[in-house]
Amino acid sequence: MTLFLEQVLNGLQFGTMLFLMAAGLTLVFGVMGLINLAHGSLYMVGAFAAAAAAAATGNFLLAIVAALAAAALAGAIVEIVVLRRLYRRDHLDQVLATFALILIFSEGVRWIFGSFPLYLDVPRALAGAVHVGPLSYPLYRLAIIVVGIAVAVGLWLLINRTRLGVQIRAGEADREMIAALGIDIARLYTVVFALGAALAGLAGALIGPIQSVQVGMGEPVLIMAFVVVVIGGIGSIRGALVGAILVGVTDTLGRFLLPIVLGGFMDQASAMSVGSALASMSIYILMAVILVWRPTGLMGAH
Amino acid sequence: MPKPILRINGLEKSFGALKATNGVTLDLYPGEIHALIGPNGAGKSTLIKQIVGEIRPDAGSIDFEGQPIDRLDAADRARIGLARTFQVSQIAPELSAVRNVMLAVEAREGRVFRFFRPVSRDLDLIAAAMAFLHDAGLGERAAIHAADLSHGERRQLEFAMALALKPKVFLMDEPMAGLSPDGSKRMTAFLSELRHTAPILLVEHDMEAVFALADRISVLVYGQVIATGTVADIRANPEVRTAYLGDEAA
Amino acid sequence: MTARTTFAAALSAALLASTAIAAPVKVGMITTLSGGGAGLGIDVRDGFMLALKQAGDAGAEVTLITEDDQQKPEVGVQLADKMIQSDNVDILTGIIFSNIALAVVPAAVKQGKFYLSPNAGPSQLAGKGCDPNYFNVAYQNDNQHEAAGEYANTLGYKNIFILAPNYPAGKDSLNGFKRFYKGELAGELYTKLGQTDFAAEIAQIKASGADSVFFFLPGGMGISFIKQFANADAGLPMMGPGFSFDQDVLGAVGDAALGAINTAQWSPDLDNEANKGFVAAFEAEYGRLPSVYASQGYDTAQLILSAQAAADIADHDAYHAALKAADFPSVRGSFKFGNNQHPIQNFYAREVVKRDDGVITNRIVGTAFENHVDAYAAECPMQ
Amino acid sequence: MSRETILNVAILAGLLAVALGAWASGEPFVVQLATRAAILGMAGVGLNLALGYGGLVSFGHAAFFGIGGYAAGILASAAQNYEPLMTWPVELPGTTSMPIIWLTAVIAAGLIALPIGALSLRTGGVHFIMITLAFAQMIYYFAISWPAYGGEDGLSIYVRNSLGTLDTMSPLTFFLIAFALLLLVLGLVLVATRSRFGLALAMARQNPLRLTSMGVRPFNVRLTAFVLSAMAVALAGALYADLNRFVSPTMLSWHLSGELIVFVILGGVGRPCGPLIGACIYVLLEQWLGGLTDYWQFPLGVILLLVVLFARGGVIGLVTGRNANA
Repeated sequence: MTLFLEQVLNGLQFGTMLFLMAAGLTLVFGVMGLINLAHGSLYMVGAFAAAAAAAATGNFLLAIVAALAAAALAGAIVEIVVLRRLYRRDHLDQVLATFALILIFSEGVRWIFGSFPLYLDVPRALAGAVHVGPLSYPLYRLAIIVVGIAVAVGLWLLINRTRLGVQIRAGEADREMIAALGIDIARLYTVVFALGAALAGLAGALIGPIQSVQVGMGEPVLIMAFVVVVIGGIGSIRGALVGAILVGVTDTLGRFLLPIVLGGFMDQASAMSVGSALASMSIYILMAVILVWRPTGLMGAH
Repeated sequence: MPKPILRINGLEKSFGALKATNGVTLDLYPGEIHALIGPNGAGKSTLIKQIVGEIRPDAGSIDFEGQPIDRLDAADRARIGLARTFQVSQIAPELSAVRNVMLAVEAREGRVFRFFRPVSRDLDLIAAAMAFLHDAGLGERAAIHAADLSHGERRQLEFAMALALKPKVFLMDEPMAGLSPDGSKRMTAFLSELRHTAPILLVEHDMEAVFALADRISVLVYGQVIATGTVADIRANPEVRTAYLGDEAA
Repeated sequence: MTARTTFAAALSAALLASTAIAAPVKVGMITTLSGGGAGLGIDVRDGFMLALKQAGDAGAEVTLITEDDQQKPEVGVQLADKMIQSDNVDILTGIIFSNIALAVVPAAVKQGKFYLSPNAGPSQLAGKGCDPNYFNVAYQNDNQHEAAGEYANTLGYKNIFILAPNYPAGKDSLNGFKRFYKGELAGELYTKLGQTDFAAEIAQIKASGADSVFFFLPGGMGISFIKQFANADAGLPMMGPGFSFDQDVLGAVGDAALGAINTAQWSPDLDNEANKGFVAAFEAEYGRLPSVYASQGYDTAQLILSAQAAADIADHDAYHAALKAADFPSVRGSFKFGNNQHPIQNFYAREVVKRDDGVITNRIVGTAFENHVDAYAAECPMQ
Repeated sequence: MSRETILNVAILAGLLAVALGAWASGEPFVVQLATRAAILGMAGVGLNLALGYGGLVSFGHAAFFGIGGYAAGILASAAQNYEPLMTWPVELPGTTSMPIIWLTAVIAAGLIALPIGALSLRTGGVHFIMITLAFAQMIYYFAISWPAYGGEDGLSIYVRNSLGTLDTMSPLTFFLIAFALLLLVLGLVLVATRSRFGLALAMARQNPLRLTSMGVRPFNVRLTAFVLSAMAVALAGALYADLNRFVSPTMLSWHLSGELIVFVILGGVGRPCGPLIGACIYVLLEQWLGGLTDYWQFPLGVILLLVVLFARGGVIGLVTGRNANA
C-alpha cells in the first residue's frame, strides 16, 4: 500500500513535469495556432543553461533563472526571426520549419557544449528524502510537484486576472478581435511564445538534476507532451493539466502494475516481457481510447 | 393541395441560453418557392443547417417525402435530394469550373471511388457537367480555375453544382447576397424558372426579389415563425410590419 | 665516420625494409559521431587516432576514413557499402552499438573485409555466427555483466535487485549477470528503452527488501538512474557493468556515483607500462581522462599496427594470422584472442572514487575473472 | 509540355542516367545512393497522396514504412532460417520472393492504416498531426520491446530477396527494380489523382463542406487516400529493407516521418515528382554536408528553414515559378 501510494506520487510528479511542457505547447497553439515541434529543444536549452550556470556559480536558484532566461530568449528570437512568418501558413510549413529548428538546436548545443552529458545535481537543500510514517520520498521530487502546482496556479491567475491574460483569451477566441481591441499582436505573440518557451526551459532545468543533461533529451518528452495535449484538448491549459496528470499516473502505474497483473496468469518471464512492452505503449492506448470517446480531447472545443 | 415534400415540425435548438430555433414548423410543396425572411440573428441560417443535417436539433423532426430524415447525416440528406447553396459560394478554388461540376455529377451518380480512368478522358462526365454549366450561364468559363472567377460567376458555379445533383428540393441561403442589381435581376429570373425543376426553400434579405419570387413567405423572428402566408398576406400582416418590415417600409 | 655512415645506412635500409613489408592499409571507421551516443564514438575515434599518432611513420601507413553512422543501423550499412565499394578499404572498424554491428558486420566479412570491433560484441557474432574475418578487440557483450555477477558473490550480496531496458542487449545483460551470480534475486525489471524517469522502479527496489542493486542502463538512462537512485536515499549499494560508470557517465553524475562497484576489462589506474603511457598521453592530447571506449579504440589501432609490422594486407591469410597473434602491448596488460577471436582477458572490479584533484574516476579494488572466456566461444566452430 | 512535365521527365531520366553512368564507370556506391533516392522518393510520392493531394499532414508515415520493412524482414528471415512464419491456424512458410513480400507489405500496411486512419481522421488539423505521430510512436515502442523479431537489434536479411532469376545483389539490377516500382507508384498516384476519386480528394482538401453537400463524406475519401498512401509507403519500406538487407525500429522512428515530410516539401507539395526531387536533394545534401563537418545536421536545418521561409512551392515551385496549392 505504501508502495502504491509512492507510485501515485511518482505519477503526479511525472505529470506535473509533463504539464510544464504541455502548457507552453498548448498555449502557443491556442493563441497563434502554431504547432511547435521545437518545444523539446527549448526544454533542452533550459537544462543546458541551468547546468552551465550551476557549474559557473554553484547556485541552483541562479541556474533556474538562467534556464528561464535562456529558454525565453531563445524562444523570442526564434519567434521573431522564423515563426512570425509562419502563422498564416498551413500546419505543414510549421511542421517542417520547427523540424528544421530541432536539427539546428540539437547540433548547435552539441557544438557549444560538446557531445558528453553535462553535470547538474540536486541542490544540497533539496537533497535526500523526507520520511512520513513508512513512506520515504525524495524531497526534490516533492519540490517539483510544488513548483508544478505553483505554475498551474500562476498561469490561472495570469490568464484570468491580468491584462495579458485578457489579451491571450481574446487571441484564443478570435484573432481579428485582438486587432480590433488595439492590441499589438506581434508583441503579444512574442510574449506568449517566450512564456511557453520559459515554461519548457523551467521543466528542463528542474528535470536536469535528476536526469541526463544531453543533446536530444527533449524529444521523448516532446512526444509525451503531444499526447498530453491531444488528450487534454488542444489549446486548453486546464486540459493540459488534467491530461498531464492522467498520462503521468497511467505511465507510472502501468510500468508498476502491468507485470504484476499479467504475472497472475502467465509465467514470470513472459509477464515481465509482455508487461513492459504493454507499459511502454500504455499512454498511446490511453490516448486512442480517449479519442474514440471524445475526438477533440477531454476539454477541447467542439 | 398535394402533400408537402419537406416538413419541419417543432424544431428547437439552443446555444447556451440563446434559443436560436424555438419551435419552428414549416413546409415546402412541390413547385413552390417558400421564402424565409427575418432580421439578422433571427435564426435563418441555423434553421437551414438543421435541415441539411450540419447541426442536430435539440427537439422536433424533419420529414422528407413523408419519411423522417432525422437520423440521416448531412451527406445522406444530400444524397436523397436536398441540395444546398451557400451564402458564401463553396467551391474548390484550385479546380476549374467544369471540374467542380463534374464532381457533383459523379457524386449524384454515386461513382466517386473510381481510381483508374482519368476524368479528362471521361467524355460523358464532361458533357454532363458542361450542360449544367451552360444552364447556369457559365459555359464560356468552364476551363477557368474557380479561384479566378468573379463573385457572380462563383455564384453561378455554385448553382451549376446544385443543378448537377438533380435534387428534389433546393435550400438556398441568400443567393442574391453580393450580386449587382443586374445580377440580382438575372438571378430572380433564373430562380423563377427553377421552381418547376424542384421547389425552393429560399432564405433571402433582398425583399424585392422575395416579393417577386415567393409563392409563400414565412417570417422568422427570434427563432420563431411569427407568420406564414402569401406575399399579400405578409404585406398586410400588422405583426410582421411592426416586428420586421415596419422599419424597412418606413 | 665510415662506421657511423654504415650504421646509418643499415638503419635506413632496415626502415625501408620494414616499410616495404607494411604496404599501406586503408581502414574505414564507422562510428557514432552525432546525436545522444556521440560521446562514445568520439572516444573510440580519439583513442584510435592517438595510437596512430604515437606510432609516427608506421601510423602514417594507416589511412583512416571516418564516417558518422548517426546511431542508425541502415546508415551504418550504407556507409559500409560505400567504404567497401568506393573507398576500397581493407579493414572496417568503429561501430559502438550492437544493433548497428549486427546490421553491418555479417555482410562486410562475407565480402572478405576484416572487421575489428572496438566496442560492440553481440552474442550472435561470438557463437554460431563467428567468422574468421571478424575480430572483437573489446569484449563479448555479456562479459562485464558476468563479471559483475561473479563479483557480487565476492562482495557477499545475497538478495540483489536487477534491472535493464527491455531490448536484446538488456536481456543479455541480466542473463549474463545471472550466469555467475549465486544469491537470490529480490526482483528483476525491464524498463522502456530510452526511459529517463525511474521513480516507479526505484520505489519498487526500495520496497523489495533487496540488499543491493545491479543495473545496466546505457547512455542517458544510466545517468538519470544514478542521480535519482542517489537522491532517493535508498541506502543500497549500486553495481553495474563498466559502461554504466565510465568516464563519460561520471562527469555527468558527479558524487552520486561515489562508491559504486562496476566491472570492466580496463581501468585508468590499471598498473602496466602501456596503460600509464596511454592515460597520460590521452589526457595531454585531449584534456580529459580516457574512457574504456577510448582504451578499446587505442588497442584496436595498436592491433592493426602490429599486424602491419608483421604482414602485408595483400596476403589475406598472413594478415589474418598476424591479427590473431595480437602481438601488441595492450593497455589491458594480458590480451589474446580465443577460438572465436574474442578476447581472453581479465575483468576487474572498480570502485568510483574522487581523486585528490576532485576528478571522479574509477579505481581497481579487485579482480572478478582472470583470463575469462566468453560463454559463446564453445558454439563457434573455429579453432 | 509544361515546364513541370519537362522537369519531371528530366529528373527521372537524370536518376536513371546517374545510376547507369555510375555503374559503367565502376562506382557501385553511387548506384546505391541513386537506389536510396529512388526508394525514399517513392515513399515521399506515397505520402504526397495523403499530404499534398489530400491535405492530411500525417506525421506518422514512418509506421507504414517500417511495417513494409518488417514484412520483408520477417518473411525473409523465416524463409532463410527454414522456420514457419506461423503454425496456427494454418502453417505458413516464409518466403524470399519479392512479389509476395511486396504484396504482404502493402496489404499489412493497408490493414493497419485503416484503424489508425479511422481514429485519426475523426479530427483534423493539428490534432491529426499529433495523433498520427503518437500512433507511430506506439508501433515504434512495440517493435523495440517485442522480442520475437529482434527488438531494437532489428532483423538481418543476409541475402536480398529474389525476383525471378534476376541477380538482386547486383546494385544495378536492384536499382532497376526499385526504379521500375518507383515509375509504377508514380504512375498509379498520377492516375488516381486525375481520376474521379482524385476530384473528390481535391474537394475534400479544398472544401469539405461542399463535398458533404454533394452527398459524399469527406471522411471516406480521406480514409481511402490515407490507406492508399500508407500502402505505397509500405512498398517503399519493403524495398528499403532489401536495399540495406536489414530492418530495425529506426525505420519506424518519428525522425523518419519528419524526413518523409521534408522530401515532400523540399520538392513541392502536391506535385507528382516533387517528393522524388526532394529525396534526391536530401540524399545529396546528406552526403555533401556529412563530408564537410561532424555537425552536418546544423547546416541541413538551416537549409530546410530557408526553403520553408523563402521557397514556397519547393524546388519545383522555384523552377516553374508557381505554387501548386496557392
